[in-house]
Amino acid sequence: MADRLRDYGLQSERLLWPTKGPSKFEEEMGVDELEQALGLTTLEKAVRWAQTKSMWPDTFGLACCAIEMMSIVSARYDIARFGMEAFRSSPRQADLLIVSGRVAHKMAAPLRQIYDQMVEPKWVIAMGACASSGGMFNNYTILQGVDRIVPVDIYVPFCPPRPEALMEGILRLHEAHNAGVPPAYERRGVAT
Amino acid sequence: MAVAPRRPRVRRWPIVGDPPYDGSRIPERVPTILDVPPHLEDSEDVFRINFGPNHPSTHGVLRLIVDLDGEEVVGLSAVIGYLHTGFEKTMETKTYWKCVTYPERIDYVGYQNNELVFVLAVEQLLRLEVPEKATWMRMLLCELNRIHSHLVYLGTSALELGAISMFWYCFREREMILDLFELVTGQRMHTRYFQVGGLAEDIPEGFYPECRKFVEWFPHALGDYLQLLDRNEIWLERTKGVGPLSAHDAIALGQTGPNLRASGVDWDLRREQPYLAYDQVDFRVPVYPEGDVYARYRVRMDEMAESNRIVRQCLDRIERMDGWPWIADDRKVVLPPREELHTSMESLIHHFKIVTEGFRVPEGEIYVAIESPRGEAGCYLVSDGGPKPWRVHFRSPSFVALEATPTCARDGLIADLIAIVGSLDAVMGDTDR
Amino acid sequence: MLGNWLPFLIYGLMALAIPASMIVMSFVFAQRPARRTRAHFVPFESGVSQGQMRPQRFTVSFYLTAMLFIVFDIEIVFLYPLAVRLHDLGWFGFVEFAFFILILLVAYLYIWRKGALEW
Amino acid sequence: MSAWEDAPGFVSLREGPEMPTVTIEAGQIREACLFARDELGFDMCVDVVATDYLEWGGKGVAGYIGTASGRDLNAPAAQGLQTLPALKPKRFSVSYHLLALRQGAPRVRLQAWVDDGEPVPSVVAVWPTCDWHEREQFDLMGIRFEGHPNLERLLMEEDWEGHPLRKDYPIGGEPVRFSEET
Repeated sequence: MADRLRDYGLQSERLLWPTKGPSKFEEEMGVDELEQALGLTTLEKAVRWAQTKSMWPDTFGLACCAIEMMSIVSARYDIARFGMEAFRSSPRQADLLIVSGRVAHKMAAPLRQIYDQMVEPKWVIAMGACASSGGMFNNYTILQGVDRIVPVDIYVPFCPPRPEALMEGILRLHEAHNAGVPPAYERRGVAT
Repeated sequence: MAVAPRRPRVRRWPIVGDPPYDGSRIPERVPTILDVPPHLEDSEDVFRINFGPNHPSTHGVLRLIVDLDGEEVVGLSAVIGYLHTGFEKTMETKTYWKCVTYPERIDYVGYQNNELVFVLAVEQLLRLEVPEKATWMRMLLCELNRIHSHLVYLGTSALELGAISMFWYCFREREMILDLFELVTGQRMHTRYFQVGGLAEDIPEGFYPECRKFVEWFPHALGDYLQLLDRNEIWLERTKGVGPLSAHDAIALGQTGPNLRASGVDWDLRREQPYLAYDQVDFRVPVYPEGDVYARYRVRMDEMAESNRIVRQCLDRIERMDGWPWIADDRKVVLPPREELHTSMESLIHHFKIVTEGFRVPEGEIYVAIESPRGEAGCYLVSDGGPKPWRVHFRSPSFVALEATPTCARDGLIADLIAIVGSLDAVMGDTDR
Repeated sequence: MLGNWLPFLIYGLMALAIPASMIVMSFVFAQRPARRTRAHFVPFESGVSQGQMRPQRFTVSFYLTAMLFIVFDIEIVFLYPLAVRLHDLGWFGFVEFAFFILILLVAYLYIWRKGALEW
Repeated sequence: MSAWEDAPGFVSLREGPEMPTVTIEAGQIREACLFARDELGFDMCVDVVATDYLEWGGKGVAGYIGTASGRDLNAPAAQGLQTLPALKPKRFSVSYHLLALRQGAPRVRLQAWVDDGEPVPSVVAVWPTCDWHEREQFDLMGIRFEGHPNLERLLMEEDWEGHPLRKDYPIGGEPVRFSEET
């Protein structure tokens, strides 16, 4: 697995790296046009496509963002359209950990244990300002950002994020995964 | 060691109807811990499980350590603090202007009521007159917030007992209410619309027809819920007679709000100690003497209907208040309007003082209590005359609701424990503060 | 030789192929890290599990209910052959099985009165 | 209300804007609570709050040109207070807010003043709801309630040192970069 992002010869991670120029074999006919023309795909892309179509989140509702996370399952925003309706409560069956709410130090150990118990490939979305950066609580009990204990893929701002904002975060995650960007624990070594 | 009142209280007015059991079911040694009975103490059949912080049906990060004998709960103790956010310490380092937005995050389901209790406390210390339009609009939004809170309760606790479709029904109405909040305040949750002295902005005209539409539609929605649940055999079997709490135990455990009214105590702060303009609005206070999960469900359903009536009456009054002031004009506390800054020097000075140093609250201590969706939400505010509160303490109804879990879950099944924790409607942010 | 058993064979192979492919694919495309963290072997106890769950004993009431279920469930299984051959057996079969049901009914009433069904 | 004069351990009575504040000697809080519950009918204890008055009024009164350190616009109240707040008898005040379920919802605040380390008798026997309230105040403020059946930390972890809500306990958290805090 090439470890540097630059060597991924894929176009669509422009969203993560807009200044990245075309890579080695893109000068001739683009890879995607070629594959599109012949109707081919690599096995890895097919697997990635399948994974993004059924990424089951773990019900990790902490605080106010949990109420908004619940409303993306409701009829109006309906995350089932993206294959994520089944909110699994056990980490063994979950692929995506949406940390929704402020993380106290007392809750950090269980959060880390649940993240370790999730099965690879796994992703983490830090939902809301408090999960991303401690939000408006800079005091003795709130962890200043979940990325201190778990590698985070997507940070969703706002307090609490609108359901549309969270869904855009999820769709960005799907796009990034389809584009070939590996999950966070492979890019950053926080996870053992 | 829980001492019942010396003189057996003759049943007077606040207690209505006969209690589900007499005597007290509060655990003797420690009121909030249900100990394993001695004959089971050393038997290996007792099965200790963690109803832990990450559990689908604990409404947040509550951890219950449950001792099971087969399926019967014989031992229970709660561990809280997994969402302790240090509100009181953080608010001591912020000026009053910045503090107003913190209380919303404490009880994040009934957020406007929490913000109201802090704002009322500051206004009473300042002896500030709030214009009538602001008072009525606060009451309207707090009642809408009460409906929103009861809808979230109904959706999640019915979901846990298997009535999954209730979740989608309730969140459909909840979205309507959040649209109203967004129309008035610009934000779905944590609206920060109440300011010390009145409202943050005036009420947009489009709000009245929208709110009228919701008020017309909501009774039909309530009818749907009742049709779905009230004659549903499974729901009745799972809730009737489960987790009883008598009036004396409820008072001894400091229960307030729907938990208290469901145990047969006719007590509602909106009627007993009217704040805002609740004395000029007529509404009924539902009381049920059974004190079980079904009674708490019934109290909250009736309260939603009553709140809807209150919203209707507030709407009629506010529609006639066009052009009235919506915030006090005491320049020492309230920011002067923008256009005034270009012309008058004093407004500029006041604006500068308030924005940099924050307005000062005269020295004193005060405890203000309101009827939040979960019960009596109180705010104890101590000020030393400076622009920052010296000590803020929020009396949280969910904190005492969780104290009643061991009493209600006594000799029930593990499945009843889920119904009981759902019916006590404790929000963990409010419990851990 | 196969005659009308061929569709059954095809159906059997299909029923075998689908789960087998799932199992094989889950190993082929798995992205397991080389070294698994300790947490993977620790049971999931809502996030606060200390270590290996010490084996806990279940009370006898679970076992009792399971036994009762088996008894009354197998009773229904015995009715299948009767249903298939009802015409040939005629009244004899009917009386025979009525007697069989009667015996189990007595057993059912007994455990009902003894309260074995209360939880 | 004059009925409070003969409460055990009565010190003083002050009429507040919304409820009277009765100061009770710390040692006799339990008897005073029993008296309040049985004689005066306050059958619900709504809240137990501890407040730390360390350096109360320490900012001094702002002279014409402000305090010695001058005006620091970014630190509100650097200029000091208009009037020196009233001095408090001791460092900690433990307030019991009581509510009587009667017409007019009469409320009262029983206040006990203690110094650091002085125990306060627990009232769990009088109102079982005070169990968690007192545990929380012990956990966050360090007030020892003697006679409490299960006095342990409630909100912080078991091995947490220090009591966060005390005035001499730092706010904690991380210093914000590029502000003078670092």
